[in-house]
Amino acid sequence: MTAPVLTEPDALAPAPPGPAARLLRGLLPYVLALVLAFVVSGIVIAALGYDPVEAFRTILTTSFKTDFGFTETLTKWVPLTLLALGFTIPLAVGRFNIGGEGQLLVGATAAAGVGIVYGDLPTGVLLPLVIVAGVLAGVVWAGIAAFLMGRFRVNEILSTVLLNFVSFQVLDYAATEVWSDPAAGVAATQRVGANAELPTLGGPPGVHAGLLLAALVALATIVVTRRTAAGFELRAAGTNPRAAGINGIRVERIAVVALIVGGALGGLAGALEVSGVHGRALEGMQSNFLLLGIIIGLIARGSALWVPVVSFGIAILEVGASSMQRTVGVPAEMVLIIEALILIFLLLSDVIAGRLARRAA
Amino acid sequence: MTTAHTAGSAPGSAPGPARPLTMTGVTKTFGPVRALSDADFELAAGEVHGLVGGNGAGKTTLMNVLYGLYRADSGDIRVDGREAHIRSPRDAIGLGIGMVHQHLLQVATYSVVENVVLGTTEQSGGLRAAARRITELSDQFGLSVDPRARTDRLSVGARQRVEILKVLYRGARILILDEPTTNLTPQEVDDLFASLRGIVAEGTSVVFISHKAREVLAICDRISVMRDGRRLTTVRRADTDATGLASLMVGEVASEQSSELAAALGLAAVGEVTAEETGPSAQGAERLVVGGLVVHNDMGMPALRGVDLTVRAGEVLGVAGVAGNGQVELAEALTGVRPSEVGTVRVDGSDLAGARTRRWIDAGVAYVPEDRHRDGILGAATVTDNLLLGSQRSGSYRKAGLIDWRRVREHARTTIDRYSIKTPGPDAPAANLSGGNIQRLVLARAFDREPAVLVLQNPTRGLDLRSIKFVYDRVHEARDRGCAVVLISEDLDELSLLADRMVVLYSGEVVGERSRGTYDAYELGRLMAGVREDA
Amino acid sequence: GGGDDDSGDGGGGGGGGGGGEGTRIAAVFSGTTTDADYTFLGLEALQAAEEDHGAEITYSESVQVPDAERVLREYVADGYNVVWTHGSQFYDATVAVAAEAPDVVFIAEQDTEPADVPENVWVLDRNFHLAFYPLGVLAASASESGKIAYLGGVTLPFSYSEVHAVEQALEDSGSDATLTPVWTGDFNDPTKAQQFASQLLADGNDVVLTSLNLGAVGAFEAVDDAAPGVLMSAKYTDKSNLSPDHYLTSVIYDFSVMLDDILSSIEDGETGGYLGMTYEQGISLQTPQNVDQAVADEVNAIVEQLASGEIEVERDVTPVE
Amino acid sequence: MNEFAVLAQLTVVAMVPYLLASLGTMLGGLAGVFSVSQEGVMLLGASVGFLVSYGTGSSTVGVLVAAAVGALFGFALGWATTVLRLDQFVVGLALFFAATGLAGLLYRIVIGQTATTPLVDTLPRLEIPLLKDIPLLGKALFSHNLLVYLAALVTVGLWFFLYRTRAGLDLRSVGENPKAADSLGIAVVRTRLWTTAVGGALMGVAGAFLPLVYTGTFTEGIVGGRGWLAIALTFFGGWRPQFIAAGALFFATMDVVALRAEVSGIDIPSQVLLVIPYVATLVVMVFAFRWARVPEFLGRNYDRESRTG
Ligand SMILES: Nc1ncnc2c1ncn2[C@@H]1O[C@H](COP(=O)(O)OP(=O)(O)OP(=O)(O)O)[C@@H](O)[C@H]1O
Ligand SMILES: Nc1ncnc2c1ncn2[C@@H]1O[C@H](COP(=O)(O)OP(=O)(O)OP(=O)(O)O)[C@@H](O)[C@H]1O
Ligand SMILES: [Mg+2]
Ligand SMILES: [Mg+2]
Repeated sequence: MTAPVLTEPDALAPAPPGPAARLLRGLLPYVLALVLAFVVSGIVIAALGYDPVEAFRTILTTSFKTDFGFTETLTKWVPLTLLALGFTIPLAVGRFNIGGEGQLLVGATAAAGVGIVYGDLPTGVLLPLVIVAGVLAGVVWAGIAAFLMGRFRVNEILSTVLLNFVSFQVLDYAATEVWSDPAAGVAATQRVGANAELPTLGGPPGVHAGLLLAALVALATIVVTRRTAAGFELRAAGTNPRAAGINGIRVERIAVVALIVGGALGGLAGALEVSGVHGRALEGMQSNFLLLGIIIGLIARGSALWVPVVSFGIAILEVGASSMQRTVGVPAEMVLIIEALILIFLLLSDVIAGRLARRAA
Repeated sequence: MTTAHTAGSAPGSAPGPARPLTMTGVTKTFGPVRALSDADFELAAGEVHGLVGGNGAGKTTLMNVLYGLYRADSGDIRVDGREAHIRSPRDAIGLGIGMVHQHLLQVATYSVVENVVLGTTEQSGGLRAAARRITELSDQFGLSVDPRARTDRLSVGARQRVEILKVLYRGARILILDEPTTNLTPQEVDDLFASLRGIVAEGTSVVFISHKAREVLAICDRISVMRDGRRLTTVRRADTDATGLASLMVGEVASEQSSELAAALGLAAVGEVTAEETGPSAQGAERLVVGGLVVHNDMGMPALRGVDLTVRAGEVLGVAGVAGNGQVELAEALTGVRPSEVGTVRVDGSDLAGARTRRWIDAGVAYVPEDRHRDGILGAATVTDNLLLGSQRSGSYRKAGLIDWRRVREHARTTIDRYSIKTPGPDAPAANLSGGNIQRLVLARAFDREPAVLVLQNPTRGLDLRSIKFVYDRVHEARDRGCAVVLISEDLDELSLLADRMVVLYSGEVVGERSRGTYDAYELGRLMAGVREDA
Repeated sequence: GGGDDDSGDGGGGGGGGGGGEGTRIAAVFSGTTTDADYTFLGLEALQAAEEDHGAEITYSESVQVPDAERVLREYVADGYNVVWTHGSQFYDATVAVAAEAPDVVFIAEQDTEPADVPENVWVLDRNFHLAFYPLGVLAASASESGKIAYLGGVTLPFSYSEVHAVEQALEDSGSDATLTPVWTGDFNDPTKAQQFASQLLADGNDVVLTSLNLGAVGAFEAVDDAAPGVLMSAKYTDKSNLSPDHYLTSVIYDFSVMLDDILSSIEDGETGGYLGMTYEQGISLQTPQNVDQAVADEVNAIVEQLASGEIEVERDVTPVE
Repeated sequence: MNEFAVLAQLTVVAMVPYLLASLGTMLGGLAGVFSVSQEGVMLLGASVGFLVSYGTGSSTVGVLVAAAVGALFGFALGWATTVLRLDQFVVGLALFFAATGLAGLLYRIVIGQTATTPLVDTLPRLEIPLLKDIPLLGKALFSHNLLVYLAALVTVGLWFFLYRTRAGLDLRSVGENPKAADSLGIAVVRTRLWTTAVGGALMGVAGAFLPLVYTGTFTEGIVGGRGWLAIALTFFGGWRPQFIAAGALFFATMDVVALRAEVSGIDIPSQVLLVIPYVATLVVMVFAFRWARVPEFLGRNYDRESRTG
């Protein structure tokens, strides 16, 4: 299986027309698709006997009109962006990292472990230690898949999916046997030491400072993939491994490294969830970040530039859609269906864009 | 002298029953590219109709429209006088149209029989019977191939034969052959032509696409010339000759009867080229020295069994041989793409065997691979990307540790101009370029590095006359600059013309060496067939 | 809000926190109200509160732990004055939001008596160890093979406390039966539970005490074609229909009496406190089935002693083995 | 029944949902369409299979409707990725969400909130006379419900069809080199449509198997990751029925053995035992270069006129 074509045309050689005009033309189909998606899911909601106008008002306002909504959106943006990047970086070399969930969980477990065991260290030492522990755990976890892939040609979809299942038990073991918190009511570790927690920006409720770190990582990924030789080689290796190899690019090694970098981002996401959000590692903390991350990566078509943007949109949708339950009584399952519809229509925007381009030509 | 007829009044159009095929007003665009504009084409019953024209003229596109692979924007197709709505190859096959495609279209993991029977329905006897039928066809048409072999284990030549067998197995009333001879040996071409005459005698009409004037003149009854997406003219074989056809194909009167063009036309017989035509005498320093090279193929079997070669600065070494005798492995081993088991490869004195490809490139080794689509380009990436490929770490494109895209783009534009790469723009996907232009791109990239050693394999395969001349000029330029050139080719004419020295590769070994002036086609042919000199 | 007609529709809410006099209750559930299990019990309690206290009710289903805080804040912002999180996994989130919204009363569930509870939080202790003690007694008398199994979901402290309670019961009743505790790794994976239960039965266990949510249906399917005399118990709701011939009993949880109690206290101005569920209040043992009347009577006596506090069950959350 | 027979029987039952879902994945994949909606389609199959059995009293009808609904989702995947050429991965995930939502929604609409769990009879065992008396394996292999036999039949049937018939040869070429297939008149789109539909049907049945064999009722978590595992097992089996069956058998065996170890009260943390099947599968993959390969064009949409495809 090879990766979808992941060119970043604008990154490489912008065409003459102004960037603003091109951006507008590029965005138009997506806007159209979103509108269409809302119309169709509105019809579905109405057909089920709920108020679609109110439902959409919720989606649009929860993130922007309320502090907690906005906070929550940004908080969700962090793991979504990291996991999406962790998916797209290996994807650029044609490898599918489906293990973001496992990488996040072992990252969280390691981060929590360090945060608990060395809870008394000063913040300046402990916080970096916690984050590095998470990243390293992610590296190890993805490293297993990368090693099996590089050395034994074990398909990475298979290994990362299986490792996700293993990671559930790793967390479960840490949370129920090693650092169990009897009062948590779920499989959860004890709280990390106060010095292991990230400071909060703004608020209350405020967003944890991991937001800045994630933004930095996203920025670095943009620069690396678009402006450095390594990024170029990454994409070249994904576009045509044979030709890339003939031209001196070590495709297998790049693939292995890319998968490991993906794991590092997953691990980082886990560490930030621990030290920024929950203050501990707990069962279910992976939420559906993996699937959403994949979706974000694919909607952004692997472009590091678009991942943070799409990720923000999906975070709004996630937060808003689950609030619909509260405001109009749409049952929980309906939320999933609406998200599916929105996805499909976002995809359709490609078709629409294609049509528009053809008409323009 | 050539009598050109304008479109619509094709000569030799016999009155009487409806034509097997007429295409009129066919237009087809790919995004910004107008591949066909109002093209027409007409095929008479029982003729072999040559279709020639430069790379990107639209020959393949026109035939793909006929075969249902491309949907034309507009146009009209009539088969036997009846309007035909061809929406897919299935429709075309239903109308009795068969096509050998320019690029191999095979399921690599299937055996030859499996590839041949794909899509056919008759069941009786199963694969065994099909294999027998294939053997019969192989014998009849001189296209030898083992029906049980897995396709991806076959040489390109054998795979090309499989493509032809696929069509012959089905039988067709209208047979399209899109550059079917690119990978065949001269003997196989002769056999194929003999068989084609037999097929035509049984009532099949054939469209034959080729860049080789010699072949076209040998087999075609009429010849249509395409340029810029339309049919320019159609001539009768009887009314033209090599020069006339060449000038039509090239698009200008071939005033300079240079030996290059002659070779390009496939007219210069081996040995006709005299010693005087050599370039600067090859007395430069030894740039490439290969000793005892043993290399395995993809299946882990020895493909080169101890090869020794020396190439001096300013020398062109030709490597002749029938495809599948270790050429690909040699090319890849000489460029650091394929690891060698035993042996040394010294470039300007330092042994690179075992080093990473990157180091070979840095040492000045450039490679123009045979399969340009598969090995040469990043198909989905832009022309700019492709021109940068391999130089992405070079200091000339760096600013503050980052790639300076402005500089890269500038460079791409000048390269596109300098090498006359026909592309809608530097941002077009490379895969959309025509074969000749892809080759220009690959060459541009190779020459950009001012190589010390240049390895080319079948560099003119499938190219039109202009492009061939272009390639030859570049090779000469490199040689004159002091580059050591290794030219691996199955085309003896091409080798005779370019090589200062020629070795013959057979079954992974060098079985003979000749220097310019002593080339003898018969003798070389014997060597290539494995008849040992000492035998 | 719920999808059904009975429940108040949360839409159009958003009145100020102290605006109306009436009680507006919002509940946060971890599962769906169609589960015929823990979440359904929550819904029942909620509907009872609507009926008995004239409260306006709403709820969110399938709320994941990481989302809980936001959902809680949304309810606070919408002006709900009583917010109930049904499930101890929401405890932390509840306490955190409670600290931000001192005017709102929160009801959280726990399996211990926690320290540092904010003023405006009611803690509901589910006391699973109490609940499981009589099951141990019952198992001791019902088991013929002397092999009893405990089938749990996740190795949480409350689960350990259940196992220890059963062990204590076995000891107290002088039984020498062995207890095999097993965890499926998931409270809600009935397929896994079925496989585990099948193996437990094949291994000769003839009484299986399940402590699962949706997983229980799988466990009961496994026992359905076991030999007569093999028995299985359930938790939370009556599950006798799942396998009538092999059904032992269920420790029934009733959250409506708890909610009723808390709401009354709130009406009396008590904004927080601790409330443990006991066999007197909230927990009851369903009449054992498929056992002799004598056994049933014996267990009923035990339950009464538990209710009166005559028997004390230690809450022992140390890991098993 | 001796202990081995019991374990063998449990293993056979355990492998069936994996086997059916993996075969469904394989079928579409051999034509080039990579589905990632198994988890959702299985859940929907479970929901519909249960609800229809509950409503009609006939588990046969339940299985058939589950198959039909699965086929519909498979077809949707095929259609969106061939006719509209939308990204296979995203469409697959969208269908996963839709199916998951629909599964719960249908249950809510039909059953709603109940105090007791609604139940259907699980599928009866059909013992095959004579064969069931074979010592050691007779009971383990020939005392099962109809779906188990059906799964065996589907496996063998698919193997025969794919590797012993012309139509199978044509089908596989679509996933290896659709352009070559297309150029020989093989209908790429039609092949992809029917294979994804039939593949979806198999996933639907795999889902229906769970309530109709394991639980007698539908619950939200009933699939519990088995759909994702089916993807892994399809890769494990190199996209060929015989190896997929072997892989499902291996995985189920490990699963049952690990459960067995835990049930026997062995002094190893349950978490360690629970990861055995996954780790064992990974370890075996080290040797999989012998059989595992992936259809060349898997996951890619075919555009006849595109050269960059
Ligand atoms: N699928 C396609 N997508 C985009 N452009 C195409 C496609 N097929 C052909 N073209 C463009 O159409 C033009 C005609 O190409 P075509 O392949 O028909 O030329 P040709 O005469 O067969 O050339 P050659 O001798 O190199 O085979 C070229 O410019 C080519 O780049
Ligand atoms: N009728 C058929 N149609 C299409 N493909 C077939 C058919 N029969 C066999 N094949 C394919 O060809 C392969 C080899 O086929 P087959 O077993 O018939 O060869 P054979 O000539 O009988 O060789 P052997 O006797 O050595 O096995 C099979 O793997 C299968 O893919
Ligand atoms: Mg062509
Ligand atoms: Mg045979």
